[in-house]
Amino acid sequence: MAHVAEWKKKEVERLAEIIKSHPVVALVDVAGVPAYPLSKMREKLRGKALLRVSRNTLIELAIKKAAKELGKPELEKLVDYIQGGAAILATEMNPFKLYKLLEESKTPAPAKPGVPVPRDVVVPAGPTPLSPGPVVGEMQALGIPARIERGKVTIQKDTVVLKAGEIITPQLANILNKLGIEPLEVGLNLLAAYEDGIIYTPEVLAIDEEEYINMLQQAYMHAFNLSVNIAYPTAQTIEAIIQKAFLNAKSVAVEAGYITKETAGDIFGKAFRVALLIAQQLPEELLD
Amino acid sequence: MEYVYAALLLHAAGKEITEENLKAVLEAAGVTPDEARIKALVAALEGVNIDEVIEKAAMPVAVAAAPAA
Amino acid sequence: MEYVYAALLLHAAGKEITEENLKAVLEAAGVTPDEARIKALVAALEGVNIDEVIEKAAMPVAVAAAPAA
Amino acid sequence: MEYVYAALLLHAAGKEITEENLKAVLEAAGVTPDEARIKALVAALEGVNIDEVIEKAAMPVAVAAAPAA
Amino acid sequence: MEYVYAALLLHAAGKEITEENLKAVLEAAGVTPDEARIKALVAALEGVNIDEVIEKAAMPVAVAAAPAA
Amino acid sequence: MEYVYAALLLHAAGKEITEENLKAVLEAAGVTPDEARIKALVAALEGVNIDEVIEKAAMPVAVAAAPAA
Amino acid sequence: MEYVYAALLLHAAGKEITEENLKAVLEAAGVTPDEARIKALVAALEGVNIDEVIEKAAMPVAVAAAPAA
Repeated sequence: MAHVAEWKKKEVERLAEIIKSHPVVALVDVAGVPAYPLSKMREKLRGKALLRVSRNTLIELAIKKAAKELGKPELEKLVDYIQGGAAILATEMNPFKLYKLLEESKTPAPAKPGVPVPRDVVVPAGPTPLSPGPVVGEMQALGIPARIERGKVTIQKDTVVLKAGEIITPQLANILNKLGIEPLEVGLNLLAAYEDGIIYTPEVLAIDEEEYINMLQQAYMHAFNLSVNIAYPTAQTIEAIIQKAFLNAKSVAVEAGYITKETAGDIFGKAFRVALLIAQQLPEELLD
Repeated sequence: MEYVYAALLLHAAGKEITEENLKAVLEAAGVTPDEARIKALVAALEGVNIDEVIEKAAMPVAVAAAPAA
Repeated sequence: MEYVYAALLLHAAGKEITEENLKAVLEAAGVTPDEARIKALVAALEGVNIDEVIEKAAMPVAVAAAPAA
Repeated sequence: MEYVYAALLLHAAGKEITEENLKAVLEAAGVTPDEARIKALVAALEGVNIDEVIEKAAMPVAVAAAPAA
Repeated sequence: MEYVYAALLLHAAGKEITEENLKAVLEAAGVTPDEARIKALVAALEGVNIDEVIEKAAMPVAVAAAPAA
Repeated sequence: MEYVYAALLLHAAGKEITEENLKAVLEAAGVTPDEARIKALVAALEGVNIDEVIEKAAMPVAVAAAPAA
Repeated sequence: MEYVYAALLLHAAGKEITEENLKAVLEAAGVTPDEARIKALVAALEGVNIDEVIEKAAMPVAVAAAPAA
């Protein structure tokens, strides 16, 4: 590294030190994040993660250096994920939590031509602040059902103008900006994270919380069903167990037509309903 | 409703629902049977599947709030 | 269910539900009455208001067209 | 309901529901068994498939409209 | 379910649900009682108002569906 | 419910549900295991097909429509 | 499901659902814990009110009107 400038050496040194002193090291892409949102991000991360923006080449060198010095060859694979304007995000946070935090910290941003949208973009039905003009024709040309109503441009129904991943055209960017719809997101895009010999990619890190909730509920149901069905009482299930035993007894007694205080209503009720249903099928002159 | 109950009693007892049988049961219950109604009932019940009706009337006994799997 | 229909028949006919009355009705229906069941039935019906019970059973349950959200 | 519980206990224990067995269980529970009720219960349960009835009772009846999520 | 039926039998008979009473009833039903299960049941029933719980089960929840959001 | 969760965990892990295994799992979760409850659970699970039982709705969820009068 | 059962066990035991605790419980159940799955579970459950979630599961899905019988 003789030909490398002194400040670069120092920077690599510093980056490697950061990497070595944190269990979780992530690469994020800060390209296209303006200075203001970036400083807001830093604020959000303060105390939780250390963000260091640097040159991609220096980050690569620092990762390799840290991997060698730590004796962790898997860490070096992180360099494969360097792209855009990379930065190092070092933390103690579990990579899944880190990813969640980054996603939650993203803020909406105005449309820019040539950029793909992260999710479906909907132009909602209803009045817009726009006054009548050529904009109506421009919207209609893009398939947005616009009309003049009470002196304002009004959208007739919710319209999906872009699907997730589709690229914003200049015409659409113009309309979306006029409507004040912000289809983009500004924030730190996680490229990959390393912890304990494992590289986590965003596909792995994007967990579906809904699914976990469903699993929790299912697991609880299993426990509930097991407890009640085998009559193993717990504080949560003793009532259900008693009720089940009672209902079983009642059902059997009702089926057998064995009248007790508890079953008289059901048995007579059933007999009466049968009589009623039969009566309904009889000619009227037969009824009282 | 006496006539219907009488018919259902016969049915539950495994007896045919005929005019005589109905008459006998009703009289035993102290009801003076009306010939015309008995005839009409027997005629009307022809073609009614009583077992099916009973099935329909049988309702689950009670409800407990409980989770299914 | 014979016993229950017999009891309801008596009730509808305005007769008391006694052991003798039940026996008479059941016999008329061709059933050989089981003393024990008759006794048990009469005993169980003590204090039961049949009209009330029937009324409840007949109530057209406000059927739960469950509102879709 | 004591008599019914006693019957289900016998059934769950894999024992036959006979007059003697019922009597034994009820007495162990401190109940002086009533002959008529015991006889009536045994007679009433004849022809009832208890396992089936219980199974049916436990089945979550496909409920009326389930609310859309 | 034997243990639970035994407990409900005792309750219906107006007896306390104690380990001894459960044991006696289960034995009368020909079941060799498992100490641990008896203890667990008695412990679980502490503080439970059985009448209330049963009433809840018996009472048809006359509720119209609560729509899930 | 800890004991039931511990049993389900063992089952899902393909391990036998024995007293020792339950104890180990409960202790790892910071629970001081209660001998009686462990024994009761193991006894209650004997001969039970857990996969089947956990999917079986414990109770009738609800009852649909009743016939209008 | 092992991981979820383990989490519920910890919750029921009043312990926090952390990576270490999950690992300890899973290992006690003879499961070699998968780091990534544990991390994902802990992250997913962060901020989730488990009691609430469970309560919702326990609520009858759609209680339709029940017939008064």
